This record gives sequence, C-alpha cells and structure tokens, in this order.
Amino acid sequence: MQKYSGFGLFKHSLNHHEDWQRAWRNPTPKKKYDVIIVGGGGHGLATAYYLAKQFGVTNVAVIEKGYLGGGNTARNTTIVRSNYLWDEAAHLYEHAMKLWEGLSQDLNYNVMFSQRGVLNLGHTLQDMRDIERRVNANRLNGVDGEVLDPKQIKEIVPHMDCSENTRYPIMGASWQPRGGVARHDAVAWGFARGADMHGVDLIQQTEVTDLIIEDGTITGVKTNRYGEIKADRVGCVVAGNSGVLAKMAGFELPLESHPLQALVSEPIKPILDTVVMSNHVHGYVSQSDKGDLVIGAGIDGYNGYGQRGSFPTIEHTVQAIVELFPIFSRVRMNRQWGGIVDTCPDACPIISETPVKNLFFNCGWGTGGFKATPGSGNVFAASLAKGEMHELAKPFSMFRFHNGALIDEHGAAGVAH
Amino acid sequence: MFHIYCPHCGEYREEEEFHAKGQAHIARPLDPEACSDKEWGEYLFFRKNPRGLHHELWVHAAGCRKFFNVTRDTQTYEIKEVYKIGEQPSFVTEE
Amino acid sequence: MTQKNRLQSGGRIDRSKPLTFTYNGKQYKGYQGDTLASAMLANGIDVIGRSFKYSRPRGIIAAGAEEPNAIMQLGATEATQVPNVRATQQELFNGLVSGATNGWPSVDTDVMGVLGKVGGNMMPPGFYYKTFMYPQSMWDTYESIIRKAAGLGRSPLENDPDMYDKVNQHCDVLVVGAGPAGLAAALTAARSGARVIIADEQSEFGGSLLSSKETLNGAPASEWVSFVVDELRGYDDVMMLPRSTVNGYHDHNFLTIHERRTDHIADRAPDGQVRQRMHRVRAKWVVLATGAHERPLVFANNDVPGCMVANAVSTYITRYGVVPGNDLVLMTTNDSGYQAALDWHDAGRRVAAVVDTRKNPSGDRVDAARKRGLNLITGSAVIEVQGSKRVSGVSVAPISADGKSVAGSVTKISADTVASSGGWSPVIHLSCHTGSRPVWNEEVVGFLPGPTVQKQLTAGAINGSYSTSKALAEGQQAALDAIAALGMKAAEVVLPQAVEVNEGQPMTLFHIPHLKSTAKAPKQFVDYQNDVTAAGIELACREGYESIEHVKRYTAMGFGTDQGKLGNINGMAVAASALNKTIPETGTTIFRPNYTPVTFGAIAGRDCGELFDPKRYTAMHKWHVENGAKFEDVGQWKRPWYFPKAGESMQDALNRECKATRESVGILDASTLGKIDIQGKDAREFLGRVYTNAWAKLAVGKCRYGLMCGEDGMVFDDGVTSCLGENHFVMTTTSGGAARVYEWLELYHQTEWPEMEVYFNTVTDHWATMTISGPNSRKLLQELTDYDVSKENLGFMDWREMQVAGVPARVFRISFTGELSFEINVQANYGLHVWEKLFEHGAKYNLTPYGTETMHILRAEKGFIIAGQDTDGSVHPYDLGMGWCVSPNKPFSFIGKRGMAREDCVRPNRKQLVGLKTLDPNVVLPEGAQGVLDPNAPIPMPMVGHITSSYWSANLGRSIAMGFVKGGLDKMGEKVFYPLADGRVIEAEICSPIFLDPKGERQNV
Amino acid sequence: MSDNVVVEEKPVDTVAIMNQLPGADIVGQSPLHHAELDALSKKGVRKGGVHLRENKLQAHLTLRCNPNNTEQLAAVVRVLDVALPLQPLTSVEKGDVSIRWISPDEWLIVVPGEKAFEVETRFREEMEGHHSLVNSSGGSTILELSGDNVVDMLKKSTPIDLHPKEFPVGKVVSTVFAKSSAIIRRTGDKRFELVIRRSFADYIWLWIQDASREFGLVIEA
Repeated sequence: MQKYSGFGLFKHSLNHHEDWQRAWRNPTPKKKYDVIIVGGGGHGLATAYYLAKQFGVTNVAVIEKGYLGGGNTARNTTIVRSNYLWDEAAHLYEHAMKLWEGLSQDLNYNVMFSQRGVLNLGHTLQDMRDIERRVNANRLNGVDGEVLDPKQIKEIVPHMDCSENTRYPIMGASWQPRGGVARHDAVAWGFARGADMHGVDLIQQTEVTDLIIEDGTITGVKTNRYGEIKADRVGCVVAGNSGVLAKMAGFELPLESHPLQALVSEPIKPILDTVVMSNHVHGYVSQSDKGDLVIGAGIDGYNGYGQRGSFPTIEHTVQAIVELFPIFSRVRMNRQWGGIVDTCPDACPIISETPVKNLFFNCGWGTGGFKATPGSGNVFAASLAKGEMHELAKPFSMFRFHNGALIDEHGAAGVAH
Repeated sequence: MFHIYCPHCGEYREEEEFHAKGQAHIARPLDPEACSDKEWGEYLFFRKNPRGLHHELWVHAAGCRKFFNVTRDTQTYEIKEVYKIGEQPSFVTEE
Repeated sequence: MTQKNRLQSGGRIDRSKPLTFTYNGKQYKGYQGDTLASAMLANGIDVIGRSFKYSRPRGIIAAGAEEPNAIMQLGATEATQVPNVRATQQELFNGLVSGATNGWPSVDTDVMGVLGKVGGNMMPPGFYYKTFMYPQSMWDTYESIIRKAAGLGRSPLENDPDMYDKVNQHCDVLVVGAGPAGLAAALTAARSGARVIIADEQSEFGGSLLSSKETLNGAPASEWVSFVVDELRGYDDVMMLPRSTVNGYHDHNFLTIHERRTDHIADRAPDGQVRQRMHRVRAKWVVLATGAHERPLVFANNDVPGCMVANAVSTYITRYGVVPGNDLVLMTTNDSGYQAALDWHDAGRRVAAVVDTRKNPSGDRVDAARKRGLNLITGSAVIEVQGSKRVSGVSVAPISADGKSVAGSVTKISADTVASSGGWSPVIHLSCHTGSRPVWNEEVVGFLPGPTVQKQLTAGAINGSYSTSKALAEGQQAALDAIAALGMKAAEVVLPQAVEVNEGQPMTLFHIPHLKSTAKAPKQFVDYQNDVTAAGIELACREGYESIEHVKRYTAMGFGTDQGKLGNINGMAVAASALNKTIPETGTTIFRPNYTPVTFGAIAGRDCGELFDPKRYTAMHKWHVENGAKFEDVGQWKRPWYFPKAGESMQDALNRECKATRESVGILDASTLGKIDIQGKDAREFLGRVYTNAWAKLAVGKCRYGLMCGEDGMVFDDGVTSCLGENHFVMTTTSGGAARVYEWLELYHQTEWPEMEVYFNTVTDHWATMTISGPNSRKLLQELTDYDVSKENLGFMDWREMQVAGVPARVFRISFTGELSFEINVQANYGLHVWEKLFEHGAKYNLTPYGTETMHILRAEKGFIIAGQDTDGSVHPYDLGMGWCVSPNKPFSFIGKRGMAREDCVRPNRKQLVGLKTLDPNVVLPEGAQGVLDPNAPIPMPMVGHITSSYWSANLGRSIAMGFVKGGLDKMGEKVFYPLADGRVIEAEICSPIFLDPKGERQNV
Repeated sequence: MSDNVVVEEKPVDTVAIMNQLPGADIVGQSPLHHAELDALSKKGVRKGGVHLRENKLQAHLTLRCNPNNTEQLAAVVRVLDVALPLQPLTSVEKGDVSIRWISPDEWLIVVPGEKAFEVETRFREEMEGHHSLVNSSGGSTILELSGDNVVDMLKKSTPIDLHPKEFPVGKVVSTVFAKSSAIIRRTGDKRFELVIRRSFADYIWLWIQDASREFGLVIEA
C-alpha cells in the first residue's frame, strides 16, 4: 500500500494524480470471519483497525448499511477533550486522547488533530465549584487541566466578552491545553484505510437484517445483499440504530435517540484559536481550519431520527454565542444540520457484553462520541479480541443500569462537545 | 419546530410552550419493593426508542400545565394524534 | 471613472440618482437600482477576488443568490463590517464601502496566485490528509499557515451597533418567491380571502419577469407585476416582504424569513430602526415558487473572469443596463441560453459566436439568432478559455454526439466574455430542509422536490416548468389547492396571456470534453468557491470515495457559502460518469438551512445583552441595590451575595455579617425560595409519597424539613413544608429547583395518582420572605408585632399568623443558621415596607443584612446541606448522613425508596458526606479539592471524594469544610489529604459536619 | 404598630386563609413600583403606537375546582354573580369581577384589591368538595397594552396567533412572552391585558420598551 507523504504528493503531481491507489478496497464478503463489526462509523472502523493492527485479528469484516463514516462521524463538531469528571470516564477519554496524539502518524493519514486547547467557562459560583472539582480530579487522574480567571481567559480568547456587565459574567474556566479539534471525516477515512491495509473487509451499502443466534450464542449475521455471514464474535457499533439491533438479539437498551444540532458560520479569517464551551449559557464554538465558526447546539428534548431538530434550539445557541462574542453579531450563519445521538441516562456510553454470548455492544455515546473514537475502538477491539471486556471498558457495562452503578457525567457532558 | 394540538386548550400551539417528557405509558410499579433490581432498572431507564411511531408524554408547560400523550413519528416528526392521560392511542405499530 | 459598460437606456435602474461607492479603496459610480455586482460590471471591474485554494483571479459569474465568486467585505466602519456579502444580492447605496476578501497585496497582483500556479498541482482534493504529518511536532506550524490562507472575509472587531428582532407570523398560505408563479398564487389566495404572506429575496417583486423582455397580455410583463402588487397591497390580510429570504423550512410548516430592512439604505440602520428581522412563520400551506438556477457548463479555465452564466448576462443587460463585455461567445446545450446572445446583440455589442453543443438546434430563439445573423456553430463546444485576468479568447471544437469527446479540430475565437448554459436546476432547497429527498427527473435533467409530509405545494420552475404561462398556471393551481384544503371558496383570477416560445430538445451535457484527459487538461471548475475541479472529483472517485457524500466531503464540493447552487449537479454528473453510473444511482443532493446565509444577530433577535435572559428580582431588590449588595446569579434570580461596606474586602464583610448574626441579629431576603401551596384531603398523603420522611402526624401550625428524591433514590431537592390547615400545606423548595419540583408534583399527580384530591399552586412570587436570625431576633420581632412570639407561644418549628409592622404575616420559626430565627412572609406588595420597618427597629440591635454567602457559611457551621452544592444527583440520603430523614416504614413505597435499595446503593465504601477540619485551622480548603489517602501515590491517584462546601468561619475562628469521603461516616478522626494544583497538599481530619452547637441549643431558645 | 385588625387564634381548620392586606395607611408596592410609571406618564411622550398602563394591586385569586361539579359552579355564581367560563381560552367580565380560563380545572379571578379576603371568605362559606382558592395578588400584576401597533409589538414577544379571527375579544391564553410567560387576554380591538409574574416584571418592562421602540411607547397612569 502506498504511503502518504509530501514527497508522494509531489511525485503524483508530476503525473497529474492519475495513479493514486484506492484508499480502501470494495471487497465481496467471505463466508466467515473471526469478528464482524456491524457499523462503519468512526468507532466501528477504529475497532476494526485496532483489531487487525494491534491485536492481530485480521479476519474481520465491517458491515455498513450506508457509506463509511456517514453517521455522527460526519455530523459532529469535532471537539476532542478528556477532562471528564469521574475516574472511569476520565480514564477512558484520556486513553483516547493519548491515541489521538499520534494518530495521524499511526494511520499515515492526517486527521488534522489540532491541540488548540478547550475552555469550559464558568458563569456562576456553582459552575466554578464544579470546575474546580473536575480540574482537581483530572490532574490526579493524569489529565491536564487548569482553572483560569477571567484575565487569563481574555489572554487566550481576546475577542470574547469577559467583562462584568454581561447577563452571566464569566467567572473563570477550566482549560485543557491538550484538547482541541480534529477533521471528522478524515478520522473515519484514516481508520478505514488503515483497517483495509491490514486486511479488514469493508462492506458498504449492506444492511444487517438479522442476527443469527443459536442457544444464546451469536454465530453470524444476515444481510440484505450477501445473505448469511458467519462470525465467531460480533460487535455492534451502530449508535442510533443500537435499539433496532438489540431488539433482533432479544433485549432492550437504556438508550434514547435525540436530535443534536450544529451550525457553521461562513468562513472568516482566523479570530478564534481555541474551543470555547459554556454549559451555562448553552453553546460552544471553535473555528475550523477553513475559517468556519463551528457551533454546537443543545440536544432537543424529544426522540428523533430525522437528523434535524427544532429551530428554537438553534436560536438559543446563537444567542449564547452572540452573548459570549458580541462582535459575531454581523457574521452570518451558513448552514445547520442535525445528528442523531444515542444517549444513556448517565451521559456515559455502553461498552459491554450482552445477554447473548459473543455479542458485544458499543453505543450510547451521546454527545461524547467523536472525541472518544480511537479510545473506544481500541478498548472495544481489545475486548472483542479476548472475548472479555477491557479493564477500561468494564465500568461501562449495560448492566450498571440494573445495579445502579451509574457514572453521572451530565455535568461534564453539558450541552455539548 | 413542532405545532402541537393541546387536547385541553383545544388548539394548536408552538412547541416553545411544551416540554417533552419521554416515553408515555410507563406506569410506576404498584409494588416497588417486589421489583428486582433488574425490574426497577428497567422501569427507570430502559425505553423503546423506536424509529417510527412513538407514544410520548408532553406537558403544556407554558399553557394549561396539563400532561398529555402524543403519537409521533420519530423519523418524519409527524404528529398522528394527541390524547389525554388515561386514554389509549389509536395509532399503534404492528409488532 | 466612467461606467464603460453601462447602456444609455433601458433597465430598471434610475439614471437620475447616481450613487458613489468604494471598492478596494477606489471610488466608482453606479445608480439607484443597481446591485453592487451590476455597478462593478458597469465600471468594468473584472477581478473581484482570488480563489480560496489556488488563488486564481475570479470575476462575477451570476446575478443572484447562486453567485460563488463575488464575496465581498462590506462596511465603512469597524463596527459595521460584514464579511462575505454576495455582491449580486447587495443593493447599491450611496457611500457603500466594499473590498475583496482574498488576495495579497491586492486582488490584481496577488502573491499567492503565483504559489497557486506553481503549487496548484500539489493540491489535489484531500492533499492535506496526505501530508503535513511529519514530523509530528510541525503540524501546529503547518496548520497556522493553512488557517491564515483560509477564510473569506473578516469579523468586525467592535460590537454591532444595530438592532435585530423577530416577529411571529401566522398565515393560511406562505408564497415563497414573487415571480410569475408566486404572484399568481398570492393573487389567487388573497382574492379568495386567505391570510397570505409572500416573500422574495429581491428588492422588488417580479422574479424572472424583472430581467426579461417578455410580454403579458401584449404589454411589458412589468405592468402585470405592478397590477398584482397593487392589488395585493390592498388586502389587510396580505403581508408582502421584499428583500426577504425564506431561509429555512422546518417541521410542521414552520419557516423562517430573513428580512433585510435597511441594508439597502446604509451600513448602519437609521436610528430606532431594526436592521434585519426574522419572521418566524407558521403557515397552514406553503407554495414554493422558488424558480430555478441556470447551470454553467464545466470546461477548461471556465473560471477566468468574463466567464458567466448565460442568464446572468441577460439579467445585467435587461435589468441593469449593463453589458459586461464587448465580444461574447455563448455556449449552450439548450434554447434558453440563446437569450443572452440575443440580448447582447440587441444591446449593440458583438456576438463572436453562438456555440451550440447540439448538432441541429431548432426553436424560436435559435431562429431569432439566425435572423440576426449571429455566427452559429453547432455540434461544438468551447473546450478551453484563454486569458488570466479576463477572457481573451476561446478554443471551440466539434464534439461527439454523446458529448464525451472532442470530435474535430480546434478553432480559436477571440472574445472577452463567455456565457454558458447547461440547462436549469430547480431551486428545491427549501423542500429538502425537512428531510424530503429530491427525485431525479430525466426530462427536466434535474432534481425535483421529493415526497414530503409537509403541507407544501410547488409551482413554476421549481417543478421544471420553465415557461411563463406554465408558471402562472401552476401558481394559480397551487393556490386553488391550498384554498380547497383550507375549506375556503376560491375567487376567480384571470391569468394574463404569455407568448409561447417554441423550444427544441435540450442536450444532456454537463462536462465539456477536452483534448487531454480531465486530469491533464487545464482546470475545469465545478465548485468555484471551494476550487473543486472535475479532475478533483474524478480523483476522489478513483481513490474509492464513491458515495456522493464522500465525494462532496473529500473535495469540499458544495460546502461553500453558495452551498453548491451552481456546482452540485455538475459535480454529481462528473462523479456519475467517473463511476460509470447514472446521476440518480450516484445519490442525491440534500440541502440544509440556510438557503442563503443569515446574520447571527438576526437569529439572536433582541434576546441579547440586557435581554439575553430574564433577571428575576424580589420585592426588596431596590433596597439591596441601594445598600451596596453584590449579587449572585441563582438560576435567573439576582440574589444579594454579600453587603460590603466601604473599604471592606469580601471576607471582611462575611466575617462581619456572620458575627453580627450569631451575636445579635442578621436578616436575609429569602423570597426566592420556591413556594407551593398544596390543598386537598390527600395533600398529606401526597407529601408522604414525594418526601422521604413521614408527614402523617404533622399538626396544623407545625413545620417540617423534607428531602425529595428521584425514583433512583438520589436527592434532588429539599425544603421545609408547613401545615397550614388539616388539608393545606405550603412547601418550600430550593430557589433553583422551584419550577422542577412543581412540575414533578404535577407529573405524579396527573399521570400516576390522578385519583388523589390535591391541588398545587405556585406562590413563590406572591410572598416576600425575610428571615431574621440571631439571639436578638425575637426581641426585634416582638417590637413589631402584638402577637406573643415567646418560646412558649411560638416554639421551634411552629408557624403562626400575626401582624408584623402592621402587615398580616405568616411567621415560621425555622432556622437554616442554627440560631433563633423567624421567617416572616408577607404579601410581596408589602415586603419592602416590612423590611424597612425591621431596619428602623433593628438599628439598635445592629440588624445586619446578609446575603447568600453568609447564609452558606452559617448553615455549614451547622452541617446543613445545600441541594445542588452538597449533592450532585449521585447521592442518596444515607450518603449524606441523613438517614434520620428517611422513614422506610411508611405504608406507601415513597419515591426514591426502591431506588436507594439497589445493589450499588447499599454497597459499603460509598462516598459519604462528612465534616473536614484542616490541620492548620487557618487554611481554607478550596471547594472542589479532591481528597486522597496517600498523597504520594503515583498518578492516577485514587481519590476518595471532593470538598463540597468550605469556608472561613469567623465565629469559630477557623476553617470548616464539608465533603465526600469513601466510607467517611465510619472514619471519624481519620486523615484525608488534598493535593492542590499549586503544589500544596492540605491535610484534614474527618469529623462531624456539625461544627457549632451540636445539640441545637441556640435555635431552641 | 397598628392594631386595627384583631388577630385571634383560629380553630384548627382544613385550609388557612387570611386577610393579607394591612390598613390603608400602608401603601402597597406593585411589581413595577420601581419603574415609576406614574412619573413617566407625566413627563414621557404622549404619542406612540403602543400604550402601557399597569393595573396594579388588584386581587388575583386562583380557583381550582371541578368543572363537572354543578354544585361548585353554582357556588361561584353565588359568590361572584357570574358563572365560570367553562369553554377553554375564554373569559368573562361583570362589574369589577373578571375570570379567565387557565386550565380545565383552573381559573384566574381578578377583583379589586381590597376584596380578596371577602371573596376568599365567601368561597369558604359557599363552596363544598375538593377545590382550592389561592391568593396570588402579590405574585403578579396586570399590564394593559393598547394602541395602533400593539399587535405588532406583541408579535415580537409571543408566538400566539393574534389575528382577530383566531384571537377575538375575550379570548385568553397562557403562553410564553419573550423568555418569560404571560396570561394574555384581548380586551378590545387594539387592546390587550397581560397578567405577568412579579419577579419577571422588570424584564418584561424592559422588553416592552425595546420592542415598542420603533412605534413609540406611551405610559399611562
């Protein structure tokens, strides 16, 4: 497989780029795999990549009903951070962060991971208590973090209104310098190319129509295009569709799918270097390399698979952004869109064994999925390779909703990500 | 933005007046003590989350403050009917 | 400077009103009625920007919302800068200041352009995914260069001086677009008595009729437009919105219209006027009459300034009296394109050639071209353009019948303008916004609106019905359909007679072949704004990005501010051809809001600044302001935080307030606490179900503290509820939790226990509540009431009705400070009166106002929790050491009981709330500090819990804290360490959270 | 201290009501007291598209009862001399009594401020069965809005359809008003009444001033 580099680009430019190889094959599936991953989004592709590359399981297929990376991977606001409150979540997201830090080189695909830092603003005394609590926990968990005062914030984001005469003056912020953004599509494509390179079959435009379960053990899947495909283990990484697959397997999940909206401005010259998030006024913003202000809105309160939400949610978000950055008032919103986020009651994911043997689920990431992509794929791959859950995944069992051992990250999850 | 008919006020109002309260018809177990952890967990957290027809609970928060049920398609967002607490939906999915 | 391209007559501009404008620092003239684009063209400005990736010179291509290139920076002052204004949609006004958004040092001599030429080949789509990776540490540097090069215009750096607002509208029929179809629809609906809104993005109604020489009923079409507009104006129930773009179509027929009210007058709205307005429309029916955009053809160097869409050329000539060049070559696949050449010729300039890709074109316009003796070259195409900052000539060659290859020798023709027409794309954007997928139509050679659940009708060019007569008829029919569905009676409207134009069959062609392969030929642009070429799309397909979504994302096609209005269909065609598929097999194209970009200020409306969120005030707020209070935001409430005196630090003030209260008497405005009046014979039983403790025996005249949990057993609110009558209670909640608790009670009552006879009414705002607390509080109160408030007559946790300062009051002897306390409630209209009377009498007791911070300290000295500060949704009453507040033996399984019995809730070593005393009494632990048992353990360090509340206690002369510690209730006296970010490690000892008066003697006097 | 009201121990009762008004020597301060509308009405503009008057210190009583209980309905007539509006979103007005439908089992009764206790007492005497009457006079105030542009201003503030066909005189709705809420009743062709909550009154006052700016706002005493 060809290696991507500046030199390679130059070489190909001499030939008018007519000889680039495919980034991944378009194979016909085999009859049987060691592992089938259902779902070719970022998490599924990352799982396949690490299975093949790190855990030596190369007889793997990813079955995707649409196109690769076409779900929430393609619809999020690309923020990466690991400053979660609870130990279990912090460890998982920090595992992801460490993988992010060398991901472009590991994949030989520039995912444009840019550690421009993430600010979480506090506007009330309780916000500041929560920020102190979280930053202290982060530091002791090995996650970078600082608490900043308004003066320090102003230095990092000079164009934000840090004055005292706003409705909810900024009292401080947590600051994770290693946080940042990445290019969302590139993450899916990079993992896809990497997985393919290690022999994984990526089967697109193919829908899993049923799970084959014998005596409480899964043995394969049925598809609309290729009939039955056997597998020793099956991992479902299908976000909003998890409930549908769980139903095929005969169990329910504590998930609800909600619209999560986002929007971008027209591209403007660089004006905002970092990610700014505010749970209190309900909005967050960063500026992409293309110049768009990328803005995340809140989750709509109702269930929805429509990839769109309600307009007042957009209005409230824009109000929050104008409140934080009054100078953006004359900048214009170009486009809005919606994703479908599968949310758990405790705002933490499910990475879990299930009542069916050899069937594993990875879902419920809510608003936190993109930033976890490599970590989620990595621990899920480890679990699928071994047939038992990785240490970091264990707390995220679906059975926690029975015994009550929830990991309540609503505070850290906030509006967004 | 949804346009929702409030069965108590007898007219359509904007979504801004309402709050979505999740899946409808989740009855509190009559004898909670008799529930296992699993059963209680399911009452608390496990939901249908259908793609398609969904029965959900809404409250006319800024209006008459009454709760009521809505049958809505979660994909097209069409509202098929609204009905009062204690009533049954006439639109149901075939299982 | 002269307007060299301006015609002496014709067009809808007003030559008697010359206007001056500035572009890139130079002054030019235009006329009232011009757009910035038409004025620039009139002045012969060719290069209006540089392309984003290759930095190629670019000119104006189109005349409307579809324009990808003419993206300008506007604004005469810093505060009124607007980035990325489309010159084709900006009306000219006197004094308009504009500039190009890209190009350094200027658009004409651009340094990046050189790089673009040299490096362009190094920048195929997705090149950035393939490089800038090594060494890892260099990415930041690479990226900062990429960022600087990207972006179009710039944000203002000063705050916006203008106002925006929103208006909620309701109508029977919303007509989008005021061309022939829209006007026919609006007229029919209006005459039938419907409530109609008709909106159009342009400055005047008429749509395509504004830029055509068509006649209706034998007269210029504009006469019919005036007639309709006049009639519509006469209806009370018709709202006409020019300069108003319907930018979003949301569920249940909710649409947003972005109206620009003053952008055509000046940079800044005239005083008192709103610059832009968002109409939030709920329409019973929507008629989309949004028209169509002409597709340019894709050919080599098709971005050189002077290359334009054919229809735009006509528009500039007929509507603005501007001929944007001297020598025109027209390339077309269809008859409608001919109009540009006819208009050009009729304006007196030279048509160098009409190049028709069809072998044997026929039709009225073709005949007209022949009649004028135009140089008609058929079965051929413009395969390449020459020139860099302006077209200098074209290469024309015969092409094969399928349009896929060059089929003959090349002829060069000199020209300065190339107009192209590849047919039309219906403007289906709005119909996609609610998730409807467009459907490809072979006949129209374009996507048409797909099936939808919205109450939506379409008319005219959006349906691929391009003739005026069809547009009129469909507009009328749409209105009739809506009127019928609304159950109204339709009025008669006689449509005007349009002249039928015979048209020949168009050729389906998007991408003009070249002698060389696409990869080797000069760049053939598909998406101008994002520099996406046909070669780039083919490369993406070759690399395996086969889904149209992949192609779009990999190449960035359609992601510009024009959202691919010109390029998307061409791009799909190129991809389809590369993949050997048909266009519908390749996928579809989905558009999202906004149709064209919308100012953030307009979306925010007036909900910003002072009105961003309500500030809620108590009846005594004015007094607090006058007495120097600092305020804390608690939910939407503004609560006094502390009352500093001159020269005092915050801690000084707190020390003073705390001591005054414990030593004499302090006063707190507690009006913000939620208060819910509960009545009915089942009220008592209801309380027993929603609180964790027992309520069966609470006597009239008594008060009791209660904890409220969710079904998961976790604490979510608390407060004191008092028994006012056997069937009558008043519940208090936290200030922030009032609305939630109220809805919670209603939820259970309405959905679970409707048979219970109980009514809840919120009375939060009705009562002003003031708490006097401290050993002298009784003396003070007694001075203001005839009622005997002695211990014997008004015991701890009693309430009584009495007059205080002449005002009837309910006085509750409850205490959150641990001191003798009285909570006085009076109707809020009299709150300030009573408050001031208390101060009149309280001076001698040094009555001291205190705020939330002192309240927090005083309660922490007593170990009382604050829900939301000492709880976080993950703790149950036993975790808080408040098992005393749970009555597990109540007959009804109260809310929370089962939840707190789950396996994880009863395991040992849960985090429990305890008191913490620092070893050094002068050190105050920061709230949020995390405790560890071994501060020397390696990272990640096992944590045992965090500090929830921590203060300097002036009364105790030391610091106090509350916090969670794993198994803490069984670890009294043990040590916990708090490593802080500044490197300090603070050692503390676990203790009871009741630091002061553990027996409660102070409050029980 | 004034002792013109004799306070005595009440016998244990099912519900507690009290005369909440002090003697006439103590003047109440309405939620917009601080805005000094009276002074503004004297010195402010006299021409404008929106007119505002605070109808302050009225008695606001929330009645909850069963609309199917004819006994209760009859009791209302005995006390107020007017029947409850049972049709959703309607109101009645007779003499100095006005009643607004709020919810199927809830009505807002407004009578002159000094009559609150009298009405409460009469209800206690007359009405049987499950019901409640809650005095919320201190918690809200009434804004009277009128003028040629009153609808234009309201359309900026509430999503309710105010077209006379949909919103005739007498109709009443509880709805959102900006980021707060209001009970809106049409009292005339170009005349509306808003019942708003005390703590939000200043916000709504600021909002109305801003939303009326382009039309001119006239304050009436």
